[in-house]
Amino acid sequence: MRKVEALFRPERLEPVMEELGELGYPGVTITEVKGHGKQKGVTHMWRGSEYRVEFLPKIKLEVVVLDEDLGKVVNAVVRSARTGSIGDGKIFIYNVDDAIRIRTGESGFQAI
Amino acid sequence: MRKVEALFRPERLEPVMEELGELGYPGVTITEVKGHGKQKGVTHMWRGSEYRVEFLPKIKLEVVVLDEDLGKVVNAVVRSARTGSIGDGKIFIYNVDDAIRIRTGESGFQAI
Amino acid sequence: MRKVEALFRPERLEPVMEELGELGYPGVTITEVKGHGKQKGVTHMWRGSEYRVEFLPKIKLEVVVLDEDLGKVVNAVVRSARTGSIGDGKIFIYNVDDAIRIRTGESGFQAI
Amino acid sequence: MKKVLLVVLITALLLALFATPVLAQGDGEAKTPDSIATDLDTVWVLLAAALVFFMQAGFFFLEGGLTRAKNVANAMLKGVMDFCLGAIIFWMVGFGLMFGLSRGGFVGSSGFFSNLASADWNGLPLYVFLLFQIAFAGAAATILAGGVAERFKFSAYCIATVVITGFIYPVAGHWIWAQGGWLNRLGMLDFAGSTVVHTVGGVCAFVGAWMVGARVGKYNPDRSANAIPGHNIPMAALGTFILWLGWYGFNPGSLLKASPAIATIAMTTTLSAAAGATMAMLITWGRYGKPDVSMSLNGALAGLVAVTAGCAYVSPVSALIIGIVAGILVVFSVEFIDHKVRVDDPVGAVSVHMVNGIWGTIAVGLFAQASFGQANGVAAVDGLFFGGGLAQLGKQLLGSASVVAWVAVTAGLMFFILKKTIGIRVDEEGQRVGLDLHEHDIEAYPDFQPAISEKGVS
Amino acid sequence: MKKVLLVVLITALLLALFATPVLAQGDGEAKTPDSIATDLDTVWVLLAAALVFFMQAGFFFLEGGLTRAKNVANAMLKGVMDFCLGAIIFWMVGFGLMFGLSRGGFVGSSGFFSNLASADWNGLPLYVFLLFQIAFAGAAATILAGGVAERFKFSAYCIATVVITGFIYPVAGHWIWAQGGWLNRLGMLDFAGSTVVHTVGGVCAFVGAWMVGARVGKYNPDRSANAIPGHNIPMAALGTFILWLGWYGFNPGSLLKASPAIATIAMTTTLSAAAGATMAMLITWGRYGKPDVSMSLNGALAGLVAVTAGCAYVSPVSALIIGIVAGILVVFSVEFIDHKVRVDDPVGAVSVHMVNGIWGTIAVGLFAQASFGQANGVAAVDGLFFGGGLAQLGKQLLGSASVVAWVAVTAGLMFFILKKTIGIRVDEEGQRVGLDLHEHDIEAYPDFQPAISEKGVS
Amino acid sequence: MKKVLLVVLITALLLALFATPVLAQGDGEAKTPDSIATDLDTVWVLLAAALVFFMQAGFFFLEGGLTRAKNVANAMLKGVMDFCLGAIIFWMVGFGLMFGLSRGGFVGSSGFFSNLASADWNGLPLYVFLLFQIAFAGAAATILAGGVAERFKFSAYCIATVVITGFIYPVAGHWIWAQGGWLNRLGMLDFAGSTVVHTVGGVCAFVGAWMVGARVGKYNPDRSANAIPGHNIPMAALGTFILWLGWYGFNPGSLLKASPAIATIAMTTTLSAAAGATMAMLITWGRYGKPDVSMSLNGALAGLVAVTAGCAYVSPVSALIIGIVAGILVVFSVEFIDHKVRVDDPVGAVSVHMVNGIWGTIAVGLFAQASFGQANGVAAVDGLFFGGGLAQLGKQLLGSASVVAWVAVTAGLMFFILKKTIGIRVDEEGQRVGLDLHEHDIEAYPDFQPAISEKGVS
Ligand SMILES: Nc1ncnc2c1ncn2[C@@H]1O[C@H](COP(=O)(O)OP(=O)(O)O)[C@@H](O)[C@H]1O
Ligand SMILES: Nc1ncnc2c1ncn2[C@@H]1O[C@H](COP(=O)(O)OP(=O)(O)O)[C@@H](O)[C@H]1O
Ligand SMILES: Nc1ncnc2c1ncn2[C@@H]1O[C@H](COP(=O)(O)OP(=O)(O)O)[C@@H](O)[C@H]1O
Repeated sequence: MRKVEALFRPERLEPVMEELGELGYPGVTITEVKGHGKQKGVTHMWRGSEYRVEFLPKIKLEVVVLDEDLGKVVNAVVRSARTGSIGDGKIFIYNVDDAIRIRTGESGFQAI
Repeated sequence: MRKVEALFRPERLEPVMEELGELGYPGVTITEVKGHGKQKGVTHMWRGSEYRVEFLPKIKLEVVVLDEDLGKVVNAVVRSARTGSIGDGKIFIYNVDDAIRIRTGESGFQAI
Repeated sequence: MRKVEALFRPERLEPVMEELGELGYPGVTITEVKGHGKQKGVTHMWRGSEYRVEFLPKIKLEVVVLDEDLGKVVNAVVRSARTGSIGDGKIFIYNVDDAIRIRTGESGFQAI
Repeated sequence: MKKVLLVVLITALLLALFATPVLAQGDGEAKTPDSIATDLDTVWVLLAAALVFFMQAGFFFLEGGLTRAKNVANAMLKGVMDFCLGAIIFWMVGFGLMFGLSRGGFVGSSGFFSNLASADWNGLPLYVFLLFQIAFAGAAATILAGGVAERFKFSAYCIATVVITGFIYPVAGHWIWAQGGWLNRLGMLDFAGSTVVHTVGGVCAFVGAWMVGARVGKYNPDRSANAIPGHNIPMAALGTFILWLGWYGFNPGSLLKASPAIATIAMTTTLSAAAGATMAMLITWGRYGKPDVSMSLNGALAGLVAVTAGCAYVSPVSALIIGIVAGILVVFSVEFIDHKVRVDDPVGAVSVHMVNGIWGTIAVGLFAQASFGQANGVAAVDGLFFGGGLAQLGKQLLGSASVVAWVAVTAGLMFFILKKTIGIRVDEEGQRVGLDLHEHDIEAYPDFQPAISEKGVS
Repeated sequence: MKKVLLVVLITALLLALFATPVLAQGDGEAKTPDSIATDLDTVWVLLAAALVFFMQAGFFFLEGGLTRAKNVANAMLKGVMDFCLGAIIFWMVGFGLMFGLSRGGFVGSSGFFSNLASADWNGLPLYVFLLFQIAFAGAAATILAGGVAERFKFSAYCIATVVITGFIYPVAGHWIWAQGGWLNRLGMLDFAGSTVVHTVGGVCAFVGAWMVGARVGKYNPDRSANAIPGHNIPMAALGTFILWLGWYGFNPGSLLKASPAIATIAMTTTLSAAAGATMAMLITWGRYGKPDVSMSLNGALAGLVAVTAGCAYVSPVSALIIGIVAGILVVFSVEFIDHKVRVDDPVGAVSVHMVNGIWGTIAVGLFAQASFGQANGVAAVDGLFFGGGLAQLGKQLLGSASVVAWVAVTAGLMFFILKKTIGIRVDEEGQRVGLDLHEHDIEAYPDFQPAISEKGVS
Repeated sequence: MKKVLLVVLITALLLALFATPVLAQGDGEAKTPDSIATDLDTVWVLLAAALVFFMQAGFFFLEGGLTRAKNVANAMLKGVMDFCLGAIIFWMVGFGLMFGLSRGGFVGSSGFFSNLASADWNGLPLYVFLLFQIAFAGAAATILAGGVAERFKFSAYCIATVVITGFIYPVAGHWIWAQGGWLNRLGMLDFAGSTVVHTVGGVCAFVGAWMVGARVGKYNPDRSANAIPGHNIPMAALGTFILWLGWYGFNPGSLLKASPAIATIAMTTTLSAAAGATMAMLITWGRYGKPDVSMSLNGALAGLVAVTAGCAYVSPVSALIIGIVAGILVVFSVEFIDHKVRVDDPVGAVSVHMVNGIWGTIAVGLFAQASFGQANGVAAVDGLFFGGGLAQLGKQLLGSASVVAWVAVTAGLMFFILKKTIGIRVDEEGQRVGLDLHEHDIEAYPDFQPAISEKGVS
């Protein structure tokens, strides 16, 4: 099992969820995070003084998948989250040792 | 060392913490996340129009444990987070390469 | 590739970011989390009744780095996040199987 | 659509051709001092009524601010609807029971469903008096809201509101404020309603809070109390100031006419409120180590409630003392009710309105001064501390006790019947998700991320 | 700096030595009943104007609360600036067009840029009347804000405000409220402005909302509507109560003098509002399963708007019925406009102000009673239900239809020109990030973490 | 418990039997024009005082909205307590110092602790005048709160409030507003307090902000300023409108009687405020690229402050110009103080109240017109632009400079002593966690998740 952890623009959440839904991977967890990367934050004005917001809001989407589905899921996310401009974000892949479904206690691939 | 990452209903946080406390594992980190899985979101009404909230609030609890304690901790969470209905959530287990305690610089199992 | 996941005091975010910036690792993701550890929460008063807040706010900072940079980054975080009192937090290191840059589709070390 | 419009237009044009326009008539009658005095009283009482009306918003903001985010929309709707239902019911029946022809000093019996083009109540236009009284009835009813906050069924709340404004409150009011009311005839004094409004509302809140039970999570198995902090302090502060503002209608407006006396009344009102807040702040500073914000707000309100009965009978210095006592009382009362009585009163409604309503009523028997009453054109009575002996104090105690008893019994019965029929308590699961979603299917703040609380998401 | 101060001080001292101080003159003239009556009317109308002024805050809080957090600072500034621009423009030209010497009953032609030390308008000091009218013009203009919320360009909004308060509103107002206005002479009755203020504002909102198009995400390709919940229910509730409070200036203040009639007017106003909220609550309870908070708020406002035309002509019972109908109308109208007409009106401005403005105007033709009008010193007319036949109803329909037509055409033209020139719509990206950042480079709530919404961060 | 009740009941019953009820006496005296005029003046000034009282809520909402969430409960309590403490102290000593028998034109010496059943101040009931003045003293004191927001110790703030309302403000007020005050006798004109209230409060804020030092994080080592955005724009907008509403009591109420003049005064007030907001919006639009919300709010207040001195002496057109200048001044002043003077004034209190208080005072010397003053029954003086030469301007400059000097010295001394004794600054750690937790052990918004800010959690 692998965890796909995707960081992308909040406004791409809807298309990403649609693509994942089509793949039959509706089991996802999302977190509101802030990111900083090549994209450098923005400058606002408050009463005549400038201030920088270095961190921009991103969505972190985590979905644990079976190894064989990894490619499909990654491609789906890349496709649907991309806008082409700096700040589109990253996907990181981790190994998952085990998974347990709390409701039933099932573990391993059955839990996903 | 392993990381136990549990996703469960917010209202189960209290019992989960109690169980973990009894195991002597009070070092935990929690994050407010939103999830979507078999449990499908709810429909609300706003001024005569329906709208769906697809993502439901969940708690993500992370606790890094020594390998030998893994079973106990997982069992404790499963026991205390379960309600038996859809949406109870999942536990994922990851391998942790290393841990460092910032305060002291200690690393490895001493840092946990 | 490794993921450095650091949990530390919110007020240390600025120094941590400065140190990381100097190392040339501006690609980071931060999340507001709550933690509980040796540091035990605080007691407040509301209209004559005490109540405990068990979870204290922490920052989770995640940065995926190349293996060779791991030491530098960890040291930088330890240095800049430390205050010396209980509650300074932990750093956990995970292995990352792969990374993909959404904007370009590049993967592996090029994506970082 | 088009055709209809055409027909309408043509008809209208035809009509217009033959119509004799009825223009507004200038009121040709010459102004006399008396007619102007009536006009002035009307303006004054109308504006006072508007200020008292606005207190509703103060009440629901105070309640909302001192309770949790998940119940705030419910607090809003309760505050809106108790006024709306109360206004209609009080106009229909409450007013008649309260100010109608007295039956044995116990209840009024005329003046229901007023629908006259022009009527008069003791020289004041009837409708401005009625409106002022509607706003008072709304205030008495809405005090309940805070006491039973975060767990009372909305349907039962609506019914309770109707019963309070339509029956419980008007009867108590009749006793004290109607010409022939038995306490009125006895000489009990409650100028602007420490008893009539605040004790009535406060006892309702106490009985209601007790019968509905504490909020889930308020008391531990070992009977110790948990604090459940309010979610929005600025909201509570604004609510308090709206209430205070409204009191400038509530107290001086109760004179029901324009006169220099309203100045004195407003002065005593202000000093008592200021003293109440100051004392509450100082005492919490001493007891808890830091000056407590929500208690200081309660302190101001305690001072206002306490001076309400006596504002026209006491001197500024006495008002200050009444407020000081009120500020002390409210802090200890909140703690006492929370920890000893173990009735869960999220916003301190009982301590502010019942305890200080009673205190204020008693205070008249202690601090009244004939010179002040006389100068203000109201009853000239000396209290215990000004050589009047125990006479007035006795009447005040009797009046307060009678009203407490009346409300405790009738409200108790009402809540009991409601409990046995439609139920009054939102179940544990409903309280957990919050009354906003459970009772109204609404999220009050959908764009903000809730904080993780100890018990899960708050 | 020091030197300047020194020079100033010395000069001043010298001046002071030789100066003949001009002290405030006591107004030695004896008070007469007439002069006092004028003083009283001035106080009353001034305070009424202040209450109506404060309705601006009610409007922008209602709009802000019922829309999303990312647009709330924009809602605030719209509400502030439409009053500020409106006040200046209305003083400059609007007032003259509305109340100046009538040109053919269609438009006024004098009284621009009033700058007199002392002037008089029908026995009332000119400036208090002008101020009252400024506040009304502001209300008419700001109704637009809610209808076009969350997508209208701020620059275009400012211009629209100027055109409405400087031209569209005053002309319609002239027809009905000016001595020589053609609808006034015809005998059409609109006591406090169901047509003049609310229909005008509501039609502007309707045309504006239609021409600017729906918010991004409001309608799906299959033409079904998405709900876009408001971000702050307490804010909307407070806004509603501020509006209601303001109505106690709006309606009784429109008599423009102190008299017992203001009591009756305030009474009908209250009952209609209470009935409107109650009905909206009951109907949503029936239709949606739970009593709906924001609709109940709208219900109160619907009742207020509907009784505005008739408040001085109808009985309390009739007012209750008018409010009941208003409460029903508003719920179905919101649904109808949302789902059938498919004009995106985030706060229900069209349903509250246009639909109920029309209903209220018609209601005069149905419920007016000569006895009430006479007692209140205004027009003594009987409506259809009180034996007056269709005459008045026809006039009301004509008046309402004419104003709807006038505003639809002029506002339509205005929005069309704006659209073709500077543009009226914030583009998709601007709406996504929110008007606060896009139009004003500000975050309204930077210290709170936004919730993740379905569409990403809200 | 039961027994006590029984005894009480029996005693009361016995008492009741023998009691001679003292009923309220009807005021049998016939109404005369003079008595009605007094009644009317009382009503008017009382309602004006209530509006000015409510400005407190405007102040604390404005401050709270323009600062960070972690300090908002502190802002609330400061605003509540400065009124409460101020009311008590001003009643005790401030009023006597301000309006008592003048000692050499410098300070009053009678009228302390007023406790009379009925008293009179120049034909007005004493207590309504006193109440109006209490509300003014509260306003003067609370201006400080905004300037020193987010870092001032609460204990020191309470003491400062007492000193300002009990000494600094009344003395300055005596000079200008007391019969025998030296500036009053000289003919300096400050109708409603641009100097007395706003300059005094503004200078206190300036000196306080300077002496307490900037907030942690406000200035960088290179002396450049960081922006620290406010946390709640709707809160600030409502605060501004509450203030504006209050100004309809503040300015016209300062006439202290009902007369057509209050209409003119309200008119000039409105136009200046509208012009101030409009200009601030336009200038920020030009300078920063987008119309700035919080500056536009400040602009309205700047216009209000500036017209306060002259509202009864100037024409509407002049008021518009005064407001335009105020709107310009406030923007540049905020920038100047932030970037050049480097005094950290989180809400612009100095720019709004001190700078525009001075500007408004000077403006009287420029724009006063004898015709307006006369029509309003106040001083008939022509300013520089209306042929009056430099005489009045000199007096205005002298008056403004004297008060600035007085307050700078006394407030400076006060802050200095406080600093050396109990301390005035919350330390770095306290500021980091926020004054709510540090000073009051309270979280203002515990149910909302704070946003992560650059500097960690805000
Ligand atoms: N090395 C990294 N570790 C963790 N998160 C990262 C890393 N690099 C980028 N991110 C996340 O991805 C987001 C987008 O990255 P950025 O460099 O701005 O744009 P792009 O991915 O288009 O090059 C960042 O805001 C941050 O949240
Ligand atoms: N494959 C997955 N990857 C990541 N998170 C998941 C996955 N499946 C489920 N979750 C998380 O677990 C929560 C509960 O899952 P759900 O399928 O609704 O119920 P259950 O666990 O009872 O079958 C989801 O809301 C989501 O947060
Ligand atoms: N075993 C663990 N697993 C996950 N998070 C942990 C663990 N131990 C500590 N943490 C996180 O680190 C934070 C600080 O830890 P704590 O024990 O309080 O202090 P210290 O690190 O100084 O010993 C906690 O609040 C929690 O967020």
